Amino acid sequence: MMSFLEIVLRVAGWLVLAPLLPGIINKVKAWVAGRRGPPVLQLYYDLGRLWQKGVVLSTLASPGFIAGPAVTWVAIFGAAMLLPLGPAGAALSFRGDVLLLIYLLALARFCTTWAALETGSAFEGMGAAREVSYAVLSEAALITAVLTLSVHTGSVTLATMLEPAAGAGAALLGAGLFCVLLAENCRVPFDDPNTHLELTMIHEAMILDHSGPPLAAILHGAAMKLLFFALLLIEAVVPVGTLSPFAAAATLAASVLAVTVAVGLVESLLARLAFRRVPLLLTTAFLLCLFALLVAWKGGAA
Amino acid sequence: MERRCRVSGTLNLLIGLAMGLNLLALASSRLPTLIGAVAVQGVVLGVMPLLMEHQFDWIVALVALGTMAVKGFVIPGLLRRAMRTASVDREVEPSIGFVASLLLGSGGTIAAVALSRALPLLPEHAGSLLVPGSIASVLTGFVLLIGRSKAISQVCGYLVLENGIYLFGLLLIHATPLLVEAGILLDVTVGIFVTGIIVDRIQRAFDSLDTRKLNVLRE
Amino acid sequence: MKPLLLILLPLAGAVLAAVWPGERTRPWLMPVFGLMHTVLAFWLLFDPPVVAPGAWLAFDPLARAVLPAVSLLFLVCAAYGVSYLRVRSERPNRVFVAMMLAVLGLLSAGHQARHLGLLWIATEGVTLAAVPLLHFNGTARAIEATWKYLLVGGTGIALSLLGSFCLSYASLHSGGSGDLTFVALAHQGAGLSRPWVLSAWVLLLVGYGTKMGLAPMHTWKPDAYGEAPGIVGAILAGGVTTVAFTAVLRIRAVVSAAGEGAIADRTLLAIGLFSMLVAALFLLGTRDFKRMLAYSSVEHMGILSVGAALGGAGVWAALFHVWSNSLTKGALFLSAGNINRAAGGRTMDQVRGMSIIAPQSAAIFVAGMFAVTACPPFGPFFSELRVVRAAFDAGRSGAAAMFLGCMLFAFFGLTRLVFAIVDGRPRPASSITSRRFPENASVVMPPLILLAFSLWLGLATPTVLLDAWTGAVAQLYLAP
Amino acid sequence: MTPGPLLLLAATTLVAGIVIGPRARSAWLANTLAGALALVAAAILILLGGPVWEWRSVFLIGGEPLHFRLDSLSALFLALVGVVGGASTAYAHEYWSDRDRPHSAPQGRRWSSAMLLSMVTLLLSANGLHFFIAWELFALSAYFLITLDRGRREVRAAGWLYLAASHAGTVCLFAFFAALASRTGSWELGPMREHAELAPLFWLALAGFGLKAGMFPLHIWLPSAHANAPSHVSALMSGVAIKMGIYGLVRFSGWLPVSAAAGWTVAGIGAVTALLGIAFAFAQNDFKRLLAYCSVENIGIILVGLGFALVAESQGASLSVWGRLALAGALLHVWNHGLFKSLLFFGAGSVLHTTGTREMSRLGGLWRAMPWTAGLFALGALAISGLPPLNGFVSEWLVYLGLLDAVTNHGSAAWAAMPAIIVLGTTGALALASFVKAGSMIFLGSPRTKPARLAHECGPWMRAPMLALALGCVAIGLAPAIFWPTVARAVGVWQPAWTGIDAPAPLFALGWVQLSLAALACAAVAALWWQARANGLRRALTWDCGYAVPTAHMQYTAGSFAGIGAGWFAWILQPERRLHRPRGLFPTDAIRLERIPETVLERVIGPVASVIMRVSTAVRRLQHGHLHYYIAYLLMGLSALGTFVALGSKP
Repeated sequence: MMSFLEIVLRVAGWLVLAPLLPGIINKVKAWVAGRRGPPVLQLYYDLGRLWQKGVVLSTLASPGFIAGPAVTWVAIFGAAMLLPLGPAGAALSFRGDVLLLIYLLALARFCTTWAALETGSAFEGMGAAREVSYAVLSEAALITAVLTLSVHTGSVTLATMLEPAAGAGAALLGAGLFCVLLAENCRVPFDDPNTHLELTMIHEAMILDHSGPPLAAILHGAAMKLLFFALLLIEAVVPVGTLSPFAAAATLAASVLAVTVAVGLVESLLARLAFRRVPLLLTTAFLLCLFALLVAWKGGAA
Repeated sequence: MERRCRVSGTLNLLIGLAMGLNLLALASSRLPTLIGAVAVQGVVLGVMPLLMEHQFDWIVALVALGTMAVKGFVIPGLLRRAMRTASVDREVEPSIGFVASLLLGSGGTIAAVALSRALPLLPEHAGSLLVPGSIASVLTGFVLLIGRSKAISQVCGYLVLENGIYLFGLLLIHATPLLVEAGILLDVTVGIFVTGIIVDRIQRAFDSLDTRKLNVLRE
Repeated sequence: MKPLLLILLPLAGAVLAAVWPGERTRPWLMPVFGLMHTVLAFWLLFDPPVVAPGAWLAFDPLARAVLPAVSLLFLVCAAYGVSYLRVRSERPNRVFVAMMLAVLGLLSAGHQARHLGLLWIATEGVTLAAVPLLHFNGTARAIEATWKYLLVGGTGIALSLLGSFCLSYASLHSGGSGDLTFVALAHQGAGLSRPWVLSAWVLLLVGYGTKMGLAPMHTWKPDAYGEAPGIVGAILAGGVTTVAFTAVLRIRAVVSAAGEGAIADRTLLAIGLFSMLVAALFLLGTRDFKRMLAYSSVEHMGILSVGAALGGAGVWAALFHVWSNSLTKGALFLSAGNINRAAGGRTMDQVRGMSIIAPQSAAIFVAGMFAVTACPPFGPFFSELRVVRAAFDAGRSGAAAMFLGCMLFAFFGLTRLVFAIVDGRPRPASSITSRRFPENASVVMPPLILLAFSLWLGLATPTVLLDAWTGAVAQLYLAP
Repeated sequence: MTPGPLLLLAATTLVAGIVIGPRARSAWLANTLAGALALVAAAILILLGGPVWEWRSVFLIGGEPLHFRLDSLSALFLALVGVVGGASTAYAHEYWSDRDRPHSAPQGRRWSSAMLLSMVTLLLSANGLHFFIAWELFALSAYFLITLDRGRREVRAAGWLYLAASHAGTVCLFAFFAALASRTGSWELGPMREHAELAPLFWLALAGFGLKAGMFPLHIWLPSAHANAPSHVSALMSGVAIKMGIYGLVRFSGWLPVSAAAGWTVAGIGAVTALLGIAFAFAQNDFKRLLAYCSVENIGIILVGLGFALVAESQGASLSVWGRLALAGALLHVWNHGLFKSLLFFGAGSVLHTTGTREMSRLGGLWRAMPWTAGLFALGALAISGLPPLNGFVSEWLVYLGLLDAVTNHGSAAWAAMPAIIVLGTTGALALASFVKAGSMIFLGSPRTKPARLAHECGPWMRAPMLALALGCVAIGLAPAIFWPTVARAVGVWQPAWTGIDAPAPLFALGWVQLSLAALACAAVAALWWQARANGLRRALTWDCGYAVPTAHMQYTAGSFAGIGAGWFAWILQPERRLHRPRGLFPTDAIRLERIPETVLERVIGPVASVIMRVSTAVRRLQHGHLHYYIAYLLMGLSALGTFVALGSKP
């Protein structure tokens, strides 16, 4: 068990660093498009402002409309706490924690969609329907990825699963997880966070009616989720756990930056897919993870 | 010994006669002929036990007389009465044509002979036609039952069937006690009386004896 | 003396009924003589007499194992008959009562007959005595049913007579004395001439099978049961069929003594399963609940002969099933009679909502239906379970599978029809007819009592019955 | 203290319930609740490690001496019977009251006592004959409970379907018990793994019990029965009755020798059942049918656990202990599903009670009228979607862990375990989708029809049972470590090699995490709420991108919500659509009706049944009333038997 200070540091790290990522992505997009773009710390200002703002509740909304974002945030935060950070390990680690991790993300999804459907608006319904349906595929992909790792390491504890690299299947796994990352965080090509056509959105469509502190919680949660997936992807592919603390920290920082830039580039170079093509891409991600699993199985058998 | 041969010879002659009457019954297109054929067959059967006896026996004689009386006169009389009261037209109205019936009957006779080859006879019955005769009559009875549509002609068919069985019973006339014979008589008489009553009722209920009308009860 | 009394008492009653003046009081003769008969039968059940081996008529173990059931059934039906004849007072009942008692007497004779010819005469007598009962209603339909019953049944009887002749002729080979008691025949054993025994077996099986109502000789059954009063149906299904069944059992014992037991069992199994299959197929589609009972009885005859084909344990189970089937079927027929009168119809197109019109009879009918489809805790469940177990003991898993499949389809058909007539909203017409035939204790109690007997039979089978059945099995399988 | 007296008390109360049920309403309630409590107490005595309770008597029933036995495995199910039985008793007091249902309510009381009694007997019987009798009585009383509302045609149809299907299962068990008795020579039940010749019998048991449990494709009776039964009965059926099928499977797979093939089959069927069950559930528009199909899914999860336990057992119980985890998960899931599914059916019942419709697309916005029901339903939905920190997650987690261990062992079981894990994951996601759909369509948004607008909250007698069950869900979710030993003991009964209380899974840590997460969530909600209040709350029309006058009909409906996901399963769902597109410049009407048929029933069983009926019609034509032919049949029978004998008796 780790010291109190370490816990505080870890929590602070997650809370403070997470909102940086969307900023970086936007910066990259602006840079590619040749604009100046909003400042990197834009999200911090927004969060601060939103936290101070009043709330407009739909007349149809139940208390769940406020509770939803809160629980979502807690679930993502819990998942973040379970994620080991290289040699530092996780805040809390036990056998089978990886499943808890996956189901915490599911809990977050449940609460988001529930809150979205509170308002009875067709757009929110649309977004929620897409969210839960695509989640079926991305969850399959994610669980296959986890399976790959546990076959590779012969363990079901995240700390040990993420310690070495994914071996021969690493490239496949990385590709698969990157797709999952894009899908789970509703980035292009699955979703376009800043289009102005609500019909075409998933995540943004679900939070149309949120405002004030709940919206702040949602945005911060989303940022944490992005960071979470970035770290998961990195640690699955790079043997961070085997490095010395400083090297590990450096690697993590560098590769998180790399992933973020990559997301930004994807967003600025690719267009959003037509919705009927989305399942295809997700299935591809799932297949990538599956191949990685087969490779890992062969490796384990050998 | 030669008496036995002569006896069995005459017996076989009578049996042949009975078989012929079967064919006549099958071929007859009018009810009176049919009833007549059955009546004559009854008389012929009645004579047989007397021939089979080596020495005279009252009881057997009684049975023979009873049989002759019942099969030859009482029942045919009943049927004629029913026919008259019912004032049915005298046509037989076969549902199996006469030719077909004849073919079936003769086929049955051949089959009977063939079947009886498979069944071992006691020495004293060796060479007697009782078994093929009885089987032939039974089959004839079936053809009549299946192939005739008037209640009366079906009763006649039933009688022919009974006659066949009676023929077979003659095989046992020495061995089995009279009980079985009594059984036959009881059966035939009561059977026919009841049949007569029912025929009568059918006639009253449906004012016809055409059993083809009796198909209300069905799935 | 007592065994003879079992036969003479009802016959005397029949004569008495034939001359009895009072139209209103005559029906009481049935329960009175029925009661005497039952007392006698159970007395003999509890203290069986010693049987002289050469006796032609005796209360031997087989009779002991079956006859009391018939007697009990008759008693309850007779009690029901009193109130039934009261509501049907427009019909003269002289012949009816006399013939009911005659049937009882001849049934007792048939069950106790240990002689081939005697057995045949008794069965024949029952057949003929039942004729007036069948067209008690006197309708054209009733007469048609009677006619078919008479000709089909008569032909069957004739064939069984021919069969008896064949068997006795078989006994004449190897110097038989012509003694036709079953004991003597079985004693001759392998001495019997094989071809004659086999042809006898076929003819007798077809003949008595016609009386039992095994397919394809069952065709008279639906018509007869459908048109006869419920009480007559109960006696036919629960009593007459059992005589034929015991006859088959006795003859089977002789055949197996002659060394042809295996083929006899195979034929019994085949015809039994065939009957069950045919019955199941008919039950799936039939729309008339009295004809339904007839087909269900065909199915149960199939069960009996399957049981008889499965060796000692199977015969034991079959005898058990004779009891449970007779009593349960009785309950079904009587309650069906109530429903029929109350609703003024017999098909599921005419009859609906009986749970509202005649609640008690409907409840008994449903319960009886579950009982007869082998749902615990009624008798048939236990007996059929034993039959199936016997089938597994005999290593006939295929037969057991087919048996159960037919049971399943029969269940589908029965439940479909029964619930169709019990549920729903009643027709206005039937609510009028039901007022003419109100439910009262005298028509509800008898079926209820029979159902209670069936329940008791299943849950706590009395030991006296257990060893009665065991004794009967011992008698049938004593042959070397 | 032995459970004997308690069981006696329970039995007497239940028997008394059958007698007094129709008349004395309140007395019956008190009496049955007492009985249920006694049952739970008795079960707890055993589950806390008490010795196996056994009672023999010389008293014969059906020729067999009474023999009762209560071990941890049966106690596990007995506790469930007590809890859910008691809850549904209390719920029915208001839901199916004499005031609303003067005719059927009294009968309902009698039959539910009978059903509880027969289930208890079934769990206690250590004699095959009595086990089977109790089983059949339980099936019959369930039929009469399902068809309480006999007046309605569809109820009768559903009831008959249940009865027919359950009798098909009974026939399998008829063969099973008869064969068992004939091969072992006695009706006594008990461990008989050493008799290798009994192995084939398990297939019969699988068919018979699996049909009652609702395993695919034998589930055909389940949806309509659960949907058309009164909701307290649906809860009883779904919470307990189908678990009796599971009990039978677990019980006899623990006693009989079971081939590895059977294990693989059970696991495979389980996976298919789970996936297809939830796919059907997701596509439903009738919320009770949705719940019913979801029961099929959960049965699938339980079967996966059991199947892998069987595989582990056949590969050497002592070597592959992961089977122990899988079985424990399955057994715990029996409890969990019993709790939250009854909770959900109660919730559905109170919605049905006040709105009178089962169509989700006619509801909406009920949370305002019935906050309690809405909240508890939401909790149930979280639990059944297997989400932390509630009980559903714990049991699924155990099953997952067992499968993962099977994978990491690199044994032959891994090949089956990997797809099973992926299927379970997909199933979980679909379950989440289904229950977001159900909860939101019923309770959120704005009322779509008048009855939904006029809805009212249910009374205390319906609310209390829901609360109790919800507490159960939370308790198992937050303190799984407390419940582990009970399950572990049951597993020990199933496979002696797996005895031992020590948990092979860190349930304690899990419990702490769940607890702290729950606490954190509450804190976060409070903080967010407080901050929002501080900044000022303003109620306004749903913004909806500035649409001025949103109407209730603009909301997403159940069908449209499930559209994408259901599209992926169209191959099995085979939806029947009726589409009338708007035409012309000023279209007046447009219709889009969708019906999800019960595919197996309507596309497979239906045609087969019609063929059989055609055969039956053809055969029935032979009874055409022509006497001549009847005699001809007789002759044919004669000749057929003659040839049979002539051919058969060649020496």
